[in-house]
Amino acid sequence: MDYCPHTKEDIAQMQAFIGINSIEELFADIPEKFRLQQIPDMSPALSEQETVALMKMIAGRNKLPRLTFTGAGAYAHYIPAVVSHLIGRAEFYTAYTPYQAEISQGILQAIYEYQTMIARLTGMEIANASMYDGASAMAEAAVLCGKMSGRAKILIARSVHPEYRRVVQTYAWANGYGVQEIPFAASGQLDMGNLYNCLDENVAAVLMQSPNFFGCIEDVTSVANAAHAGGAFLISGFTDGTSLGILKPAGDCGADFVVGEGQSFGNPLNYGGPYLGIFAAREKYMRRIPGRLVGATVDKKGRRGFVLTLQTREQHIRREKATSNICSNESLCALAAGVYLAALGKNLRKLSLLNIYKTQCLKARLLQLPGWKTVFSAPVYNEFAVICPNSWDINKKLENEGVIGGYELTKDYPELGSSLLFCVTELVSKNDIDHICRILK
Amino acid sequence: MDYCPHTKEDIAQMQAFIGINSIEELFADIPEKFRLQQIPDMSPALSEQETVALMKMIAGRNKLPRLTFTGAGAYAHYIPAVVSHLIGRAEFYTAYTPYQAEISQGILQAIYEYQTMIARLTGMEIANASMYDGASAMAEAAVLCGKMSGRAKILIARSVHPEYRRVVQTYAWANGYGVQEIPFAASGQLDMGNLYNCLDENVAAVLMQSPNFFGCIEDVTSVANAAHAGGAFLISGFTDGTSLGILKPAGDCGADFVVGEGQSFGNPLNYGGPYLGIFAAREKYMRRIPGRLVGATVDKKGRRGFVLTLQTREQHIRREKATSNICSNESLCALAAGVYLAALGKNLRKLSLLNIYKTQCLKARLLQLPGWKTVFSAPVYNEFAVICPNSWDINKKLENEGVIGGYELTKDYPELGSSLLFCVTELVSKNDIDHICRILK
Amino acid sequence: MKLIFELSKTGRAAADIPQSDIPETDIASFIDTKYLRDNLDLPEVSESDLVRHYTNLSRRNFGVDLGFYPLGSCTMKYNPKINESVAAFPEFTSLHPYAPEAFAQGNLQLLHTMQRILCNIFGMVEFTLQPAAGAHGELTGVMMIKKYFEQKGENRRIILIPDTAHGTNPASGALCGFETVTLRSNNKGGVDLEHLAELMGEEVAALMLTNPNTLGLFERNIEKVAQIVHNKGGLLYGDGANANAFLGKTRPGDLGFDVIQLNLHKTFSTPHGGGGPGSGPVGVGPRLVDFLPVPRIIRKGQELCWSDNFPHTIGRVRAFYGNFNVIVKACTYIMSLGAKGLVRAAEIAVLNANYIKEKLKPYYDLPYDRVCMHECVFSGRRQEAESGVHTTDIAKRLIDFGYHPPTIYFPLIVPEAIMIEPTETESKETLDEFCNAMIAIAKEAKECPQRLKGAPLSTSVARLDEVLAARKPDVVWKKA
Amino acid sequence: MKLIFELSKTGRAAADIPQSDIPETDIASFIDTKYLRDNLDLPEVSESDLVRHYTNLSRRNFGVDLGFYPLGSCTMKYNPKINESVAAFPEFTSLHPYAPEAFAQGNLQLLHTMQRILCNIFGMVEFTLQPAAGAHGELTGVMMIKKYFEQKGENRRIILIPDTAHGTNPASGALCGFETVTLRSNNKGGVDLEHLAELMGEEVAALMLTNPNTLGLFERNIEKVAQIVHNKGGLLYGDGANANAFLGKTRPGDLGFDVIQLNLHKTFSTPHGGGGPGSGPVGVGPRLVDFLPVPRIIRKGQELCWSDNFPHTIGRVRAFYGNFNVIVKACTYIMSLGAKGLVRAAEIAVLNANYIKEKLKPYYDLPYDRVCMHECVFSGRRQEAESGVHTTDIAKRLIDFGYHPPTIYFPLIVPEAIMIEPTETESKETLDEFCNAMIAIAKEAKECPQRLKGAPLSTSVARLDEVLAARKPDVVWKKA
Ligand SMILES: Cc1ncc(COP(=O)(O)O)c(C=O)c1O
Ligand SMILES: Cc1ncc(COP(=O)(O)O)c(C=O)c1O
Repeated sequence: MDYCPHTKEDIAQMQAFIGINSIEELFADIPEKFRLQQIPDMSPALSEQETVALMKMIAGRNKLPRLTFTGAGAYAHYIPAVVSHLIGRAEFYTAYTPYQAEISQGILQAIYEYQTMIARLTGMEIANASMYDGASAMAEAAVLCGKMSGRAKILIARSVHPEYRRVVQTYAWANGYGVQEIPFAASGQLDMGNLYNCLDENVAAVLMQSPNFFGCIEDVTSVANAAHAGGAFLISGFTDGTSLGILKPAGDCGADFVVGEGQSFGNPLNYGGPYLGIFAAREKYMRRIPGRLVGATVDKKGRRGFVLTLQTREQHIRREKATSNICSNESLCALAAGVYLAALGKNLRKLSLLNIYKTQCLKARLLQLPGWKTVFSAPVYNEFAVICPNSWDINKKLENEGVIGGYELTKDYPELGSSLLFCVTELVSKNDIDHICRILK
Repeated sequence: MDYCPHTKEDIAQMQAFIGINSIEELFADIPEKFRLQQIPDMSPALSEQETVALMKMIAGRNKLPRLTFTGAGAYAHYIPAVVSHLIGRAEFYTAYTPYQAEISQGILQAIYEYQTMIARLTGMEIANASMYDGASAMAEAAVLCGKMSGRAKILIARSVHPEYRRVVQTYAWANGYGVQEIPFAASGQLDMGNLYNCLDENVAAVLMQSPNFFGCIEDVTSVANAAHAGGAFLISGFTDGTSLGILKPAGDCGADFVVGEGQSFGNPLNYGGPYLGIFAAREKYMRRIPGRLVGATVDKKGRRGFVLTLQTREQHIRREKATSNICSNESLCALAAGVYLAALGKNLRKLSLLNIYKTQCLKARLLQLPGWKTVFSAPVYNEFAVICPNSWDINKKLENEGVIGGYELTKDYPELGSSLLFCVTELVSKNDIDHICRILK
Repeated sequence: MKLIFELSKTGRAAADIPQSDIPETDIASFIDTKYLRDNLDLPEVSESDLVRHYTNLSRRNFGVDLGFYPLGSCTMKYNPKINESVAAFPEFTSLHPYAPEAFAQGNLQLLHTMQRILCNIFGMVEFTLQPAAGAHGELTGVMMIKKYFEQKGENRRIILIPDTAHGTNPASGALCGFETVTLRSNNKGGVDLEHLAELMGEEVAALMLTNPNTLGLFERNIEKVAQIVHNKGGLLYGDGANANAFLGKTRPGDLGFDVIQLNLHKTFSTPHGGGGPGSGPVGVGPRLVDFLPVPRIIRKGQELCWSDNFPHTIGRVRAFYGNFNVIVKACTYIMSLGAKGLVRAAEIAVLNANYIKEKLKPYYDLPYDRVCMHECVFSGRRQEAESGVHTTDIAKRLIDFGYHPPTIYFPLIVPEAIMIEPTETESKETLDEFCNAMIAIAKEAKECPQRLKGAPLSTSVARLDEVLAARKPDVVWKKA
Repeated sequence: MKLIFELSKTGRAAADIPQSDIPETDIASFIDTKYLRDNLDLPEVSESDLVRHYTNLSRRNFGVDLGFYPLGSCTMKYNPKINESVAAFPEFTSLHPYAPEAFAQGNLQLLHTMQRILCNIFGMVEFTLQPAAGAHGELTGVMMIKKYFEQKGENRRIILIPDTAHGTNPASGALCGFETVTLRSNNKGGVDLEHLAELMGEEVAALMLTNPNTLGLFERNIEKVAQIVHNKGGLLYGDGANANAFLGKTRPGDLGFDVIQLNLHKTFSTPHGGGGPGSGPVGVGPRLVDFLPVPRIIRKGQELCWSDNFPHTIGRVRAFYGNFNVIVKACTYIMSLGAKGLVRAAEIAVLNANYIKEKLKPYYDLPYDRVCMHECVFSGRRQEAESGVHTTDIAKRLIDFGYHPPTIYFPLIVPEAIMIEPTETESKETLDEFCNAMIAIAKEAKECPQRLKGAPLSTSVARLDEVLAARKPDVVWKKA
């Protein structure tokens, strides 16, 4: 199958009009010696039926788990049916970036609404139209703080997602900034003492997450105060976005930027992507932040309408002086997040509570198993770390029953020894909890 | 979950406006003794997540076959992805019957196009907007012929789908008509000699299918001539609609009505429904046929537009004198059929050929098995009957491998003994054919 | 917009066919060429043209997902998206109807559960899910009535039908060979009991009653009606199209109905699809159980199976088992709402209708001024008398306000009828805005009736010439 | 239209939450209330309101499925529906990125296959699929370049960027700490070789070249360009956003590019989603392989696995592995088209662009009059000079004709630029009709320029006040 509608006659007529004898003539600018006749090692075309059969076969090599107890930056939540039905509207998903506002009011208004919901959820004054993912959103915030402060050091809590730390490291390196880790205390929260020690006049920003990678809720207010006292910005993230249904948002705790992964809001796990980076900020940084912004305005007749605004921050206008190089973002994922949040409304709080109850239940049950111990004392949202006899064996046992167990912390935190990070969402029932406890007994 | 948006305050305000103290007052017309307080034995409400879990559990009790070799009136074909994407447009599927033409041009034009495609495909002059299914379309055609002719006997080929015969029988009985079966000859085609004998002046119509239930292609022209010679109508059907991609349509053979099941055109098997009845006719019967008709017309400014037309045939105008009682039809299925046919276009012929090649291949292979014999000599489309050692055992063997075998003819045709009706469509590959021959060896 | 045929160009196709993995042979070696067609005149379009064509067509259509659709008697409630998602499970969509029962236990359980639930809700003894729509269910019900009397050896050739009845009722009776006789309504919009008593005789097989009727009114004398019919040996048929009004409030079986058809695509929220598919289950009381269509689901040990083995059955009314996939949606809906949700649906539907009735009463004639059930019926005769504006004009003008018009000119006993069924899924805000539009239109009717007669102004086509369409029917496109 | 917040009413919700099957406890027993929020100000709407809101919003949006979308540099080709269907397989959508590799062999095979295929098509040694979009790919590529020189101990702080380049190129260089220097184009729209030779020194890390460039022109001197860059020890970066022009016709790896980023959402037909998600794989030649981001897929016996074990890697540019579900769509597309289909796509894309170029040449200024590749760039300066009409006005007027406007005011070196990229999925009929519209507009520009300045007339809002939007930014709604 190809999707060219051209008949032989069409091509002949078009060639005649252009004044060529063969399409090949149009490629004359490609030096002869580099001209290809075919793509090496490529399979021939397939009909749609054959394509589906092939892709089904590949998909069939995956094994779908019965249950997933891993979170660690990507969360299995129930997605209301409305989400896929609405983001599946062709007018949304087959559109480009809304450069032409008059025929793009749909996505523009939807993103304006998304920005508003994100600002409210994070306790911030503004939010952009999305970044690539949580990690790159954090990294871009860090680079921005470096630029704004003229300082070259970034402090990042060791309790931030390991991959986020690595992404921040990469972006920081590329911009000539140093990154230093702040260890965690026995509570699982950031070690405040250490933070005070590290906060010198070279520090551009402090980066943290709450809940952090261990599921622990951080005392964001204290960290914000410390950072600000040291003249640094506070960039606060979160792991599972649904925690915002109940936890005090970092914006209310004094953070300058709130960044994080928005996948939890109506986007499937998708083996890691596409997700969406949430980026919220204080209003005073509006002209410095990366990414697109949709703004409300009026048309000639005074009717409300929406446009991409403050584009002078962006690469297509400002080029090398742009606040970021981002162009395509994760618009459709942001739309999904908007639909999701509008669908749940205040029920998001109920959802948070359900996650907490279930998490506490599994935690209590697991800690009854011989040799299982709690790691941290701080309160958690829907993830918790445990020390257990042999994390690898435990996960294998679960795997054999089609269950994806906890995330193995040892890889990234050898200091914790044999330990697992479990995540429980509303998709896990009490029966499921009983089930895995039975497997592990 | 319920879908009422009413808040308590809304209800209170509305009650106040109406002048009642409780909603219960609105039900005062229901005599007290019949008033219910609750529905007995009903389960409580479920959240969407729970509903999905429950329905998944029920669905999970089905076993999906790896391959299906049964046709017999319902056909497994590949459905291009465009079909579900387009009929999934909310403006189509959440609309009612297009009584208000000005805001229903979408479905009206699509059905007008469907009518045109069906007329062309069946070789007839007109087609309606769909009936419930192939069987009821045939039954309504038979009743119509009874009414038009004033004759009370219906002749139906025994090679017509057994369930269609039963439906015709039911409708005929209800209208006081008698039904008589015409046996099949050794070729598998209708026994012409017998037909001539039965065609007396009491016969309203002759009913047949080509391909018939055994997959055999009938000599429709001869039957049409015979019927007409006897003053009877010919109603000709078909089994798998995709056969129309290559077979001469009954309209070109002299049939007065062509009826049949349209499921093959872009509608999933769905365990038997919804499907759609195709109903095509000679133009002169236009004011007598059942079902809706969309017609082209113009608006006040001379622009082309579409409306439901000749509604005086229909129950909502003509009531007991209507040509049928049909009201809701299978509009969305007809839309799917229209999209499917427009998607394939002339490729429908290629599809027919593919079905034939594969069918011939399986047939040849099965007839090599010891004790397997061909039943009929007439040419077939994508189904064929075989006599085989023990049809029940054979199907069980296949079933154990997750394969749905042939349709057991013995139930409806005890005279054929142990015999199976196999169907092969483009979904079956040569490997699949090898596979089942290996199982049966 | 162009027709798909006008987009066609030789050589294009949106869907392709796999290469044959079996050697291609001359077709004539399998099938005599006299059986083959020589032309196949289907549109030839690219996939992109196809998608644009139908997508743009869809944009010229109004559905519940776009706005308020108060089409009376049609119960255009919101169609929950979860129903669509569940019905799309491949386990539900991809099984062949003749799959061995061992493959189909999930489907059979779903159908069986649905029958039990409907029995509970409606107080009937048994249900068949075979009929494809409401009218098909009526036909099935009437056939059972016919069979019942045939079995009893009684020759009853008449069916009574109230003058408020939906057209399918008399048509269904007629399609079953019955003579239909019209029963008058009284001045309260209910059955004229005296007329009923007068008509009801040994020749009468049944009374087909819609309750609440198409005026949206509940038959207060239902007990007497049933008595009169039953006393003469007749049966009481219930058209359940309006069942949304009484879910959990009363049960037709308890009220004396012997048989009732439902419209799952109304009461149980399955989408109408621009005219179908629907699903029209029929429930029966003890008298008619034996006559239900086959096959029926029976239990064999642990398994559910299909059985044809019911000697008194009317037979079949269609192939296979019914509009299965529609039933999946209705079942999903019922499971979601549960006992209380269904009752609430009925209550709010009735509340909404009464609210509209009270709001519009000062502006439009209300022929039967009493508490209504799920819908209210106004008459445009005041507007007609005052300014020559017809109900059609009012309806068309509503389109410009962003609404689908109500049902009009039905029921027939109300001149210039305007039949409004809001359903329970519409908010008070929507009702208020709609009523404001209706009130504005009543004002316009007085002040500039021409605007109504020119409506709609906001659509891709203006009012269409229906007379021309009927006089010179063009139902199949021909190349010019 | 109202905002979703303006529809909100306390007590409503479109999505419900299951009852807890675990006893509910006072939340304060788990989490100190100082950590809890006290308000949650999200919209409260019913499911029906939600669906209508977003459905009606969608109807105010223009997508490829509605019509021609010749947005230059964006390759708005038709998005095949089969890609969407395949990407929705639950096997693809529902796996956790940290699922043990034994659960994810299908995904890993797909990603691995995709890398191999891209290497074949583009002549590169290895690909990473991690970047989320084109610009993200650029950044990744530039980071690798930085790392390469860091590793070699060379301090090169400059990146050369042609004046025709897309804004993301300089921005990506800058986000990586490079200084960017602009390279002039010659009067044929290609690289000014002398200027390149002049600028190219030991401080220059790389030249970022788009080929064909944003004028739609193929760099004829590509061999010399590569030589000049490589001779000074620099690297040649390829912006592959325009790859649709040369699939199977030539390979960047063969042309001398050391690194190239692709835009799967352009070249490989995945939908743009109103601005994303995209996917920006980066391919490298032998010099840069060691620096690819981690994790990379490796083979361990029969299994494919993820490995971080590449000591010279730049690290990561995002969490997890990339926009997996977008890659599924691109892979499906490539499998459908196969070797010949991809070549045909390029050929027809180029044919279409040249056809438009020739058709419109008499009516609009064509600054570089030579054979173009996948797009052609006109200038509106003739219209500006003649009647004061700007390219914006022409673009807005096209909306009234049913088209999405082309890209305008880019590339920057063309005044009043109109950049038209038809793509291969548009038929001759569509191009003819579009050209007729453009010609009609050229005529209108002369005859009644005011009509253009007032355009669009057919949309729900007229031209919007962008200055106000920027001067008083309102990016978050506040209750009045
Ligand atoms: C009262 C009544 N009865 C019966 C029917 C027929 O139902 P269906 O269209 O499903 O055949 C309708 C449909 O409008 C109706 O309103
Ligand atoms: C030439 C060119 N390069 C790079 C990009 C950036 O790609 P993306 O939007 O995927 O980040 C674009 C997008 O418009 C482009 O046209």
